Formats: sequence, C-alpha cells, structure tokens
Amino acid sequence: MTQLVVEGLHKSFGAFAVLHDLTFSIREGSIHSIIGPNGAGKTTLFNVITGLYPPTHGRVLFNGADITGRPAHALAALGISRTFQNLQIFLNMSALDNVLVGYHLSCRPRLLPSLFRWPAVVRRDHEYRQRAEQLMAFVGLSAFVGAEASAMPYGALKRLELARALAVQPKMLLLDEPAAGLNPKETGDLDTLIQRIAERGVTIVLVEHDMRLVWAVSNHILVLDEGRKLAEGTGAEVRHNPDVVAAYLGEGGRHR
Amino acid sequence: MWSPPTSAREAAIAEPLLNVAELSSGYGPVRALWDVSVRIEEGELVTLVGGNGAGKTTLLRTLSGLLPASAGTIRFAGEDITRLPAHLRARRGIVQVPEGRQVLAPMTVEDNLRLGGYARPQGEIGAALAEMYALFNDLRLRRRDIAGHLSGGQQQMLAIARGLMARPRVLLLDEPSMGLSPILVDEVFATVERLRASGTTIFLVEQNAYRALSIADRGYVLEAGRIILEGPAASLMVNDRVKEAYLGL
Amino acid sequence: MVDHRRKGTRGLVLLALIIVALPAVIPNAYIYDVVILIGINAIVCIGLNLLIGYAGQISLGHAGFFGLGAYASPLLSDRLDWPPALALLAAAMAVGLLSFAVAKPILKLRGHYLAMATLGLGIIISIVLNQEGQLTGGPDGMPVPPFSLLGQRAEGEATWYWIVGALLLATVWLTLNLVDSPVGRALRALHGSEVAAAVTGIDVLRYKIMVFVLSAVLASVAGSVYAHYAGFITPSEATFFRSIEFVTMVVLGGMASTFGALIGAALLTALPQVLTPLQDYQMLTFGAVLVGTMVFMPKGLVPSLAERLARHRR
Amino acid sequence: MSADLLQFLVAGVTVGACYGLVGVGFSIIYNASQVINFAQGEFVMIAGLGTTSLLAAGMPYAVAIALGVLITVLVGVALEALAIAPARQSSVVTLIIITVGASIFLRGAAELVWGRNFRSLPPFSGAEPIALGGAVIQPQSLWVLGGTAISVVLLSLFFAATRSGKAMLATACNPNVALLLGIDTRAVLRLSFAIAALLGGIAGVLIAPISLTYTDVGVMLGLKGFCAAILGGLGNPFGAVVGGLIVGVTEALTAGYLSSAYKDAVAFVMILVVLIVMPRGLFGAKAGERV
Amino acid sequence: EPIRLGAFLAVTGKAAFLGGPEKNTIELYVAKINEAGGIDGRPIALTVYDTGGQAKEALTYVKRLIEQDKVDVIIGGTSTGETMAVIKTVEEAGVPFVSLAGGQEIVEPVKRWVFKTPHTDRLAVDKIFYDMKARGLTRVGLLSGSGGFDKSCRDNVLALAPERGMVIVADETHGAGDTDVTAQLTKIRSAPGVQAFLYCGFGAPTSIVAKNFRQLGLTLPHYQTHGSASKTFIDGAEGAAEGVRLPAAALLVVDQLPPSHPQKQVASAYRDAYEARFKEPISTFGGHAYDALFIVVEAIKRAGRTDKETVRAEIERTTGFIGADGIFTMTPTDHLGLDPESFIMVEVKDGNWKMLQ
Ligand SMILES: Nc1ncnc2c1ncn2[C@@H]1O[C@H](COP(=O)(O)OP(=O)(O)OP(=O)(O)O)[C@@H](O)[C@H]1O
Ligand SMILES: Nc1ncnc2c1ncn2[C@@H]1O[C@H](COP(=O)(O)OP(=O)(O)OP(=O)(O)O)[C@@H](O)[C@H]1O
Ligand SMILES: [Mg+2]
Ligand SMILES: [Mg+2]
Repeated sequence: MTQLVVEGLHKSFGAFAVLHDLTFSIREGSIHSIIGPNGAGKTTLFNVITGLYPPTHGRVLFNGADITGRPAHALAALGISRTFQNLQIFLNMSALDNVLVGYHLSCRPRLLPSLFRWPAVVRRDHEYRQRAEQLMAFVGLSAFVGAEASAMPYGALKRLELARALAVQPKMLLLDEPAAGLNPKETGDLDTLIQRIAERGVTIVLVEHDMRLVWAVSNHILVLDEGRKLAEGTGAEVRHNPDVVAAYLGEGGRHR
Repeated sequence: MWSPPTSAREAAIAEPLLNVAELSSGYGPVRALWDVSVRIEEGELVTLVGGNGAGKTTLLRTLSGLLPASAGTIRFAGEDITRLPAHLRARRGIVQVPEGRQVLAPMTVEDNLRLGGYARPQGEIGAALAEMYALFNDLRLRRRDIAGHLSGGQQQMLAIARGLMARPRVLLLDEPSMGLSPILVDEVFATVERLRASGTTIFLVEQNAYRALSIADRGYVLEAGRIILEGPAASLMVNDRVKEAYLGL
Repeated sequence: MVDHRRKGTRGLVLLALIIVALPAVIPNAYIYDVVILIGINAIVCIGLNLLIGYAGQISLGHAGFFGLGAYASPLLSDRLDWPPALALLAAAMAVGLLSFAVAKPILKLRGHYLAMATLGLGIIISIVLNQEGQLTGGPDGMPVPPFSLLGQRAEGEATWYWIVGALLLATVWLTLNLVDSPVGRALRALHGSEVAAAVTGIDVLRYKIMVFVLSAVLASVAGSVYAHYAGFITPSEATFFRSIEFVTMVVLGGMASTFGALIGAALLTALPQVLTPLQDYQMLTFGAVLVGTMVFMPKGLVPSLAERLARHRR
Repeated sequence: MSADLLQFLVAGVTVGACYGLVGVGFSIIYNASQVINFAQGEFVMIAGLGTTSLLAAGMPYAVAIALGVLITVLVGVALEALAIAPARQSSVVTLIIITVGASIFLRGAAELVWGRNFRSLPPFSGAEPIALGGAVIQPQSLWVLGGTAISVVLLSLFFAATRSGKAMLATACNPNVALLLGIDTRAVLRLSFAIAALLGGIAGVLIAPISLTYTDVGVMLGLKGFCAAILGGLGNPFGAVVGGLIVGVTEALTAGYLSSAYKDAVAFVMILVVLIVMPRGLFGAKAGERV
Repeated sequence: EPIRLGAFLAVTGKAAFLGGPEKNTIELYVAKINEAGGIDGRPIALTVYDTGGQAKEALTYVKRLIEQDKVDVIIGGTSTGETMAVIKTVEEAGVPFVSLAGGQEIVEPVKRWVFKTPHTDRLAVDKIFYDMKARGLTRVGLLSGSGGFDKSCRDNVLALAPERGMVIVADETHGAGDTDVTAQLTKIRSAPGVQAFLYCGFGAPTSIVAKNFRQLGLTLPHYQTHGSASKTFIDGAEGAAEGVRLPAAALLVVDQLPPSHPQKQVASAYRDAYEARFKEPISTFGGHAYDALFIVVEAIKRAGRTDKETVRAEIERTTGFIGADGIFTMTPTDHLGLDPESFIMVEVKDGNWKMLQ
C-alpha cells in the first residue's frame, strides 16, 4: 500500500527553483532511498514533506490524506518523523532529555497537571524515562545516558537524533544522511539498525551518500538531479543507469 | 604550491614540521586527550583514524589553538606554538577545515572564500578564487548566494575551498568527505593527493579510513583519547585491529 | 534529571525554612520592606526566567505587565468597588488576555527583534499609564486602597511578609514542577532548536505564547500585590528601566535556574540598600558590581557557583 | 504642501537624523559581536559633556571637539578592554547585561565629573535659522544630517568592501571560525568598540548644540537609536539611518496631527507593525539559516 | 546625643536637576550648624538617601529612616510622587516630615505630620495667569513635558484656567529626553487666536523649548514656570531665553531686591554660601531645602528637645520664618504657610533675571 504520494511538487526560493514537478510514491513498510548530487534538492524535499517549508505548488498525500502545507508539529502527530543533515540537537539539554522530548506527543503534556505535578504526570514521566533509556540503548548510546548533549562527539549526536526521531513513534521515518560522520564499522551497525526499525513496520525514507549503506538496505531508489527525477528503480537498476553514474556515482560510487 | 624559506627548511630537517609531544587537552575539567604524540614531516600526508568520540576533533582543535593544551607541547616549523593564539597559528599556515562545515552562514559564498584568504596578500586572492571555482563548479554558480542557504554538500565544498584559499602550510582536514556525493568524494581525495604532491603537508581525519589510508603515507590510530597505534599507512591497513574496528572488514 | 528534581525539592524546602525562620531575625519594618520587595521582584523574575532562561525568548517589556497589574487591581477595587482579591484575579486575567492577544504576532520575531517588540509594548503601556492622568494620577501616581480578603485587611509589613512569602513559595513550587515536566522540556527544546522541536510534535508558537502569557500573569499578580502592599503606585513601576532591571536580575542570577532568578532578584534589590553609604559613588559602584559579577560569573551567580562547587568537590 | 506640514517634516528629519546617527553606532558593535551595546548612548553623553568642559577650559572649539571625541574613543576602548574582552567567551545575553552595567557605571562616573546640570554647546555655524519654503531649520541640523550621511556611507563601504569589515562580520557570526581564518577576533572587537565610540562621540558633539547635554542625555537617545537600528534592520548602517528618519518623522507628524502626548506611543506602534510584517526590519540581512 | 535628621531626595535620575541642589544645600548647612556647635550643643546626624526620583525607593528609604536610622525628622521627597508614596507610612509612624515637592495635594487636606516648603504648583500657575491677564492675554497655548512636575503644572493650568478666565487653546506634550519640540510649537503657533505661550517643565527641555521657539520666529509672549528658575536655563538657551517670564522665589533675583525686602539678607547669604561652595549657580530648588532645614532647626530649638510630637507642634507653630522661598507662617490648617507675595514674576533680560513689579 502506498503511504506517501508526492504529486507535481514544485519548490522555489525566490527565482531559484529547487524542485521541479516531482512525482513519486513510497510504499508502506519499504526502505526507500533518495539519492542525487549535492544540491539536487533531497533535503528540500524532506523539508517540504515534514512541513517545514510550504511547497510552491504540488501536493503531498500521507495515507491518502492531503497534508500539503500542514505545520510540522501536526505532521509529527500523524506519524512523520525525521533526522537532520545539519544536526538539530537540543544542545541545552542532556542526551536523555533530548530523547524524552521525542515522547512529547505520547506524553500529551498539559499545563495545569504539570504545574501541580499530579501523580499521573510523575508516573508517566518515570515510565517514559525508562523507555527513553531503552531507546538510547537500542541506537547504541547507553554510554551517553547521563551526558550533556553539548559534550557529545559528532557521531553520537547523529544517533541521538535517530533515537529522538524514533521516540516520536513514527509510521514514516525520514533519515537525512544518517551515516555521515560514521566510520565503516559504525555504518555497518547502522545498516542493521535501519533494518530492524523497518522490521517494526516503520517506512524509511533514506537520503544518503554512503552507497554501501544505500545498496545494502534499499528496496527502492529514487535519483534526483537538479530537482527532477533522474531515475527510479531497484538498486541494480539504478546502479547501472549511465545517467546516474555520470551525474552522481562516478566510477568510485558504482563499485563501492 | 608553497615552498618554505631556506632557514625554515633547515630547521625542518632537524625536526618534523609539526611536532606534537605528550599533548593533553580537553573541555574545562573534562580531559579528552592523553599524552598524544604526533610527528608530521614536511610534505607528508598523515591520517588519523579513530572511532566515534575518540578525540580526533579535539586534537585538531587543540592544534589550531581553539582549545588550550593542558600539558605537552606543539612545535611547528621549529617554533613552540603551544601557547600561540589561534589566529596567529592560522597566519603561520596551520589551516583547519572544521568538522560540521561551519560556513559563515549570513555571508555570501564569495565572501566566505575571500575570508579564507584573509591572511594572504590581497593581490593573490583573485587567482586563488578562480582556482577554487574551477575545482567546485557549484560554488562558482552560487558565488553571490548566501552560504547558509547552500545544501549540506555544497557547504562542505565551501568549507574545503575556504581552507584551501589560505594556501596552508599544513592542512588539518576534519572529515572533508562528509556529505559529499560519491563523485565529489573522489574529487576531494584527488585534490588531497594533488595538494600533497605540490608540497602541502596534510593531516587528515576521515571516517572513510580505507580510502584515507590508501592515499596516506602514515597513520595514527586514536582510541579513547590515546594514540594506540602508529605506522606506515600500508601496514595499518593490514593490521587486524584496524581492519576490524575501522575498515569494517 | 532525577538528581535535578531532588535538588529542586531540597531548594524548595530550604526556601520554606528560610521564609519561616527569617522573621526571627528581622529587626524592623524596613528590613521587612526590603525582603518583601525581594519577594515581589523574585516572583516576576521567576516567571520571566521561564520565558528567557527556559524558552529562550527575550522580553524587555515585563514591567509593563507588572504596571498593568499594579494599576488594574486597585482601579477595579476602588472605582468599581470590587473585592480586592477579585480585582487582583481580574487584573491577572486581563493581563493574560492582553498578553495572549499580542503574543502571536510578536513571538514570531526572534532575538533582538523580539526584544524591540516587547520593549515597545512595555513602553506603550507605560506611556498610557503616564498620560491617562484622570484614571492613573499621571506621573505622580495614585494611592491604592488596602487589600482585604474575607473582611480581613492586610496591613503592616509583617502581614505582607507572609502573603508574599507564601506567594513566592507557591511560585517556586509551581515553576519547579513545570520546568521538570514535559512542558518544561518542550520549552527548553524550542530554545535549543525550533525546527527540531516542531518535527517532534511541539507546537512551537503555542508553547511560546503559553509561557509568555504565564510570565505576564505572574508579573501582573506581583504588580497587584506590590500596589496593595505599598499603598501607592506610580508609572515608574512600568518603565522600560524597570523591565531591564528584571532581565538583569534574571541574567545575573543565572538563566534557566529558578533559584538563580530568586537570588538575582534578592541581590539587585538589596544591593542599592547596601551601597547607600557610598553616597555619590553609589551609582558608579552599582554599575561596577554588575559588570564585575557578569565578567567573573558569566553564566550568572547560581550556575557559576554551582559549577565551581562541583569542581571543588571533584 | 502646507507650511506646517513642511515644518513637521523638517522637525522629524532633524530629530530622526539624531536617532539615526546614534543608531548607526549600534550596528557596528552588533556586526562584530551580535551584542546590543546599551552604553552607546553614554558615548554620546561623554563626548558632549567632555567637549563642554574642554571648551570651558579655554580651548578653541575645534580642538575641544576633537579631544572630546578622542576621550570618548578612549572610553570605548577601555570599556572593551576591561569589561567586554574578559568575558568575550560568554553568551550574547551576558555581554549585553555587561553593557547595561557599563552604562550605569558611566552615568555614575559622569555625575561625579560633571554634576547634574545640563550644559550646552554653541552651534557649529551660528544659530540663525535657515528658511526652507515656509519652514525653518537650525543650521546645526544640517550638520547632523551631513554627519549622519558621511558616517553611513563610510560604514557601509567598510562592511561591504573592506577586508576588515568582512572580518568583523565573520567574527560576529562565528568567532571560532574567524580565528581559524587568522582573524584576530580580540582586535576586531576592540576596533568595533573604538569605531562605535567614535560614532557615538561624533553624534554627541553634533547633537549637543540641539539637545543640550547632561548625564542622562544618552538614555533616551540611546533607546531611540536602538529603535532606529532595529527598525532599519540590525547591522545595516543605512537601515539605521532610514529607521531613525522614519521614527523621527512619525513622531513629528503624530505630534502635529494626532496627539503629542501619544507621539512616542504611535512611533512604537508603527515599529511593531513594521516588525510584524518584516521580521528583520526594513533592510535586515538574511540570517542564512536553513535546515 | 545627636539630632537625627533624615532626607530622601532624587539625587540621580530625571529629577536630579532638582534633587542635587537640595542635597547640596542640606549637607552644606548641616555642616555649618555642626561646626557652630550644633543645636543646643547637640550635633545633627544627617542621613541622605537617593531615591532616583522613584516612589518605590522613596517608600523603602523612609521606612529605613524611621525604623533603622530612627530619625527625629524627615525632609525630602523631591517630587510629589515620592512624597505622596510615603505619607501613609510617615503618618502611621508619627514622624515630622517636611516635603520639598510642589503638589498642593501634599498639604491639602492637611495631614498631621506632613509639611512642605515650596510654593504650590497652583500658586505658580496662578501667578502666571495673573501676569498674563494684566497684559490682556487670555488665550494660552500650553506645552508640557511628561514628568510629574510637568504634568502637575499642566493639571493646574487646565483646572485653574476657567476660574481665571483663561482659555487653553492648545495643549501639547513632549516626551522625556526629546531633543526637539518644533512640531508642537508649530501646532501651537497655528492654534486659533493664541495670545501667549506657556511651557511647563524643567531641565534641559526648558532651554530646548526656548531655542525652538526662537528658531520658529515665534513672537508670542513666552512664559515658563519656576521649573526654569535657574541660570542654567538662560545659559542653555543661548540667548533664546530673552523675554521669557516666569514666577520664582525672590531668591532668584536677590540682588535686585530692595534693601528693605525682608528676604534680602537671608537669600543673599544662602546664595553666596551655596555658590562659593559648589561653584554652580543656585536654583530655587535648593532654596526649598534651605527652608525645610531651617524650619525644622528652628522648631527643634524652640522645643528644646526632639520628641516627635513636640517638634511637630513647633513646626506647625512656625511664624514669620524668613526663608529663601519666602516668609512662612504655619497653622494647624496650613502646613505650607507661605506668603503668596514672596513668589514674584521675573523676566530674562540681557542674559539675566529681571524682577518685574
Ligand atoms: N564541548 C565538549 N565538552 C565536553 N566534552 C566534549 C566536548 N566535545 C567533545 N567532548 C568529549 O570529548 C571526547 C572526544 O570528542 P571528539 O569530538 O574529539 O571526538 P571525535 O573523535 O572527533 O568523534 P567523531 O568521530 O564523532 O567526530 C568525547 O568523549 C566527547 O564526549
Ligand atoms: N532556504 C533556502 N534558500 C535558498 N536556497 C535554498 C534554501 N534551501 C535550499 N536551497 C537550495 O536548494 C538546493 C537544494 O538544496 P538541498 O539542501 O535540498 O540539497 P540536497 O540534495 O540535500 O544536497 P546535499 O546532498 O548536499 O545535502 C541547493 O542549491 C540550495 O542552495
Ligand atoms: Mg541535503
Ligand atoms: Mg569529530
């Protein structure tokens, strides 16, 4: 079943068009990779899908509902969650609190109960604290449970974002270059991690330049170039597409 | 690109260009580096391999002077620079391409590049700019645009180009290939090799340890803030520990 | 975090003990007065700190809300003959509504632009209080009828001490609860990164508005209490200097620290009283102390001292 | 155009130019550190009062002005060295509160030196008003306008076209990167305070013949200057001047046609409306933020 | 055992222009009295607090004076706001208190413990209206500042005008720290049938108003208030103050007083002492403090002790006291007791004050 449909999507900044008439769809439960040269519009596409940028025109449908132009927090409530290429960590908080923020929607915090510290609030907070710790363990951050986010190394922050995004309990998870800053060993772990998340039924949309990861996990690949669809298909199909090789993979990328 | 004056060259014979001895450093009371010793000869390409949180970035920041050394010495071209302010180190030719790009977001691409050459005679800037634009076509196309609006990879190109604009004597690269498309990764590695060929000394931190080691002369392995291994790149590549932990083999 | 909570509870208990014990050592009505003023300023600062320290949104106009509370409550009780307690609540509601109405457009602004907008708002309020002499007595101010609740008149410093003390304790308690709850986390989160907060489901603008209104209401209540306590009120309570003073208290005490706000308020309220022997050098010394403190404790008193203490222990 | 309207406009432009000139001082320190310098008004005060003292001591007017401005620059540099530099690793808010403290300190010091009386400086070129259509303008206003124009042009050029100007901008947006580029960020900060004090000083001597001068003169001028700088878009000297002129003219027209009691309030309402429509002021630079 | 005298004044802030000379005067004369052996051998222990002109500070300092410093008498409250804010506390504590502010509400209705020395703002306005009427001017364009002094003056102008047969044809305001008022003056210029101009305010704006007035070439008779009664106003206006009229205490023109004038001696002695010590021209504000201090001192002398009720009663019994502001005769129903005649009109002539008849 298709989960996300992008229809005739167009996005420009001033006179500068970044996405041109883009149409594609993503199947529920799949791992759908989006690749393409730097500046092709991948992150912009994510920004539009997650409600951070309104599209110039075109539509985005999620589970059949038109979500175009809805605010980001509303989309999160529908089950769309993401990580960022330029880390967006709450640096003023601890690592654990970063993840706990991810549970915001599940907590449904209300002002009065919070002000008066109703027992239910305390109880639930305790519960989410444990879940957050489990989640940190799941992404391999057990060592950082007590750490301040501002004191963590880059690679750990990437996983912290992933944990936070998972805490939102998404139906669809958009990952923007999760492997950047990880070494091959760590990327290998990430590979497993992504598969495990997908196994839980979460649709994954992956933007990544690390081809080893892309080839390893993707069910389907969309190639963007200058805001247009350049190619689409399985890994094998895309990999040997001469346009893709010329625009993006180069000789090195093809073989990795 | 750059050839040192003879006196400096003589000094360099006695001592490596960059000589880091027993260096410790960290963040306030938290120590992140312990007795790190690194020697980089003039014209060498040395790579630093290490896992997430090993302290690679911390080492580079300490070398550049953004973090104070709590113990040990840093000598550069025969001079003790352990206490030298960061901007003077940059003017001596120690140039860093920082992790996470760190472009000057509200300024234009071209302003970013020109500032890269801040410490250089202004007459040379024009030619250097042209060189960078030839290397990174995207930057040429976007040169009047605001750097902060570029895509992640474009910003990474800008960070590298900005570093090169300074015509470094030793270039500290902190994960330069991060976020670049495969084609551009090839391009960046090719550039690094070219720079080395033209005499620039390079200290490369790179997650893609395999490729880094394949072009490097020598390498160091950093774990938990300590150097645990060092040697010729070729020998590190076949080291079991390196293979398992960093090459993902 | 759990540790944080425990610290907060400990602080709360300590504060309660201090409030209960203090009268034993307060020699006269003057010292009571200073302590009461500290309490009133602290209530404003604790609220303001939610906005500035936790949510990261600056306001240079909170004296305006303080002033509105200070004027509205006596005006309602005096002119309309409402019971003062009701007037106080109505004033707080009115300020809440006003701040709610302006919050939406204003809180979309950032940084210094937000500072300017709130500053302008505060100044507009203070101009109105100054100019509408018929209602407010103009710059020379107006007398305020005493406060009474259920036929009991609140008079004398000792009585007000307990009222303000209780209010302060309640404010601290509620604030600590809030800060330590998912709501407080959401506030800190949008401070850290608005986009990240948004994609995790936090309605950023709504939370900003909420905390803005909350802090405005606290300022208004503090203002009403002040007016009834002092028995006289002038528009200088609503000027932008006063707003800056509140912000200075928050920053001096330490941002994102409830007890910091309290201590900042205490210090800056008491300091002029301590400096009086310096006579003509008073203002100069005040400025120098402020600069010196911020230079040597850039994170503010409480966080800087806590850090030093922690380092010492290690 | 009626003579009254013309006179209102003249009044507005005169006042607005003063605001703008003070506002320009804010942009430079902002551009080097993102700090709003609450002591900017005190630079204006020190130059004005300093010059009156020097004049009273028998110095020729031009020398007194030059020294008065020089003293202000020294104060600016001292402020940077003693209060800002030691705390430059701190957050912007902390630095701003330091400037608040500095402003109080400087006023306290000025009161000790100059007392509480207001003083005046003679106009540079006579007090004979100049007729302008049906309106009149003080010659000193032309000096203010001229001074404002020259400052803004020089400053705009500085930021747009010089290496030091760009270095200053780089320092504000990321001091660590600036260091990596070889920029002496301390020197940049010092320079920014020197230039800001210089501008404040120039404003002080230009405005004093109009506004008179006293220890608190900088408070309101500083506030209005801040409004001008924000309205025009922080960091843009040209914007600060335009902002100042708009505030001045709004005030004058409100006083003339609506209500002088609420002229300041109307000006603030106008600023609020502009900001709501244009959240970075009239000519504010883009933040360059994206995700 | 010293006599404890407390003062709270606006030494800094907007009203510092008033509070400064007040503080100077009190300190000067307390020192003189103490040098001369005090009152009945008891020195005066003076405590001065700076309120910055803020009512809130005033209240705290008054509590401090009463509770902590245990003063016998309080002088102060540079502004009406500061004074009004502390009246309740002073009355409850029962401490004799002499205010230096202009508002008549301070002593009307009479409060048991509260006195004041300056002429009321209403009296000043009345003087001005009287002078205008004598010149056949009845249509007045008014400009006032935004401070307490300015507004109180304005309120009196508006309130008194109908009674005195005056018409206020323009009522304009300027803000604190404004550097130019030509817009307001332009508007006043074109007010229908305007015959005279009156400015209510003090400090630098007084000179700015005069300058702008001349710049616009206005020829209306120009009045200001006792807020401008300082040489600084004339100097600051740089010639533009010529012809400005205002009501002031005789102190201002002490040299022009006839030798027979009862205040001549007192006022010139005060002027000489002040100017010699502080090297700045006197203002009439310092005079208020002079009067307050000596009314208190005389009362204590008469009482021979400092118990509060006796001192209060003696202050109330002040009769024919010759001060800088005029001659005071207080009664239980008049806690100002100032002879309106001692308030005179002066005009600026040749860069100096000229007494009018
Ligand atoms: N600002 C900071 N404050 C305190 N500790 C820090 C800070 N930054 C880094 N650290 C700590 O220093 C250690 C080294 O971090 P560093 O960033 O140098 O690692 P790295 O090798 O560059 O890792 P990565 O591959 O993720 O970039 C880590 O344990 C990290 O937690
Ligand atoms: N807010 C913005 N303002 C102006 N231009 C923008 C903005 N956001 C993106 N762009 C431009 O849109 C283009 C696409 O950017 P985007 O970040 O989507 O690329 P990308 O495919 O994610 O690239 P990368 O692989 O390098 O991350 C770039 O040329 C970028 O400069
Ligand atoms: Mg991207
Ligand atoms: Mg790193």
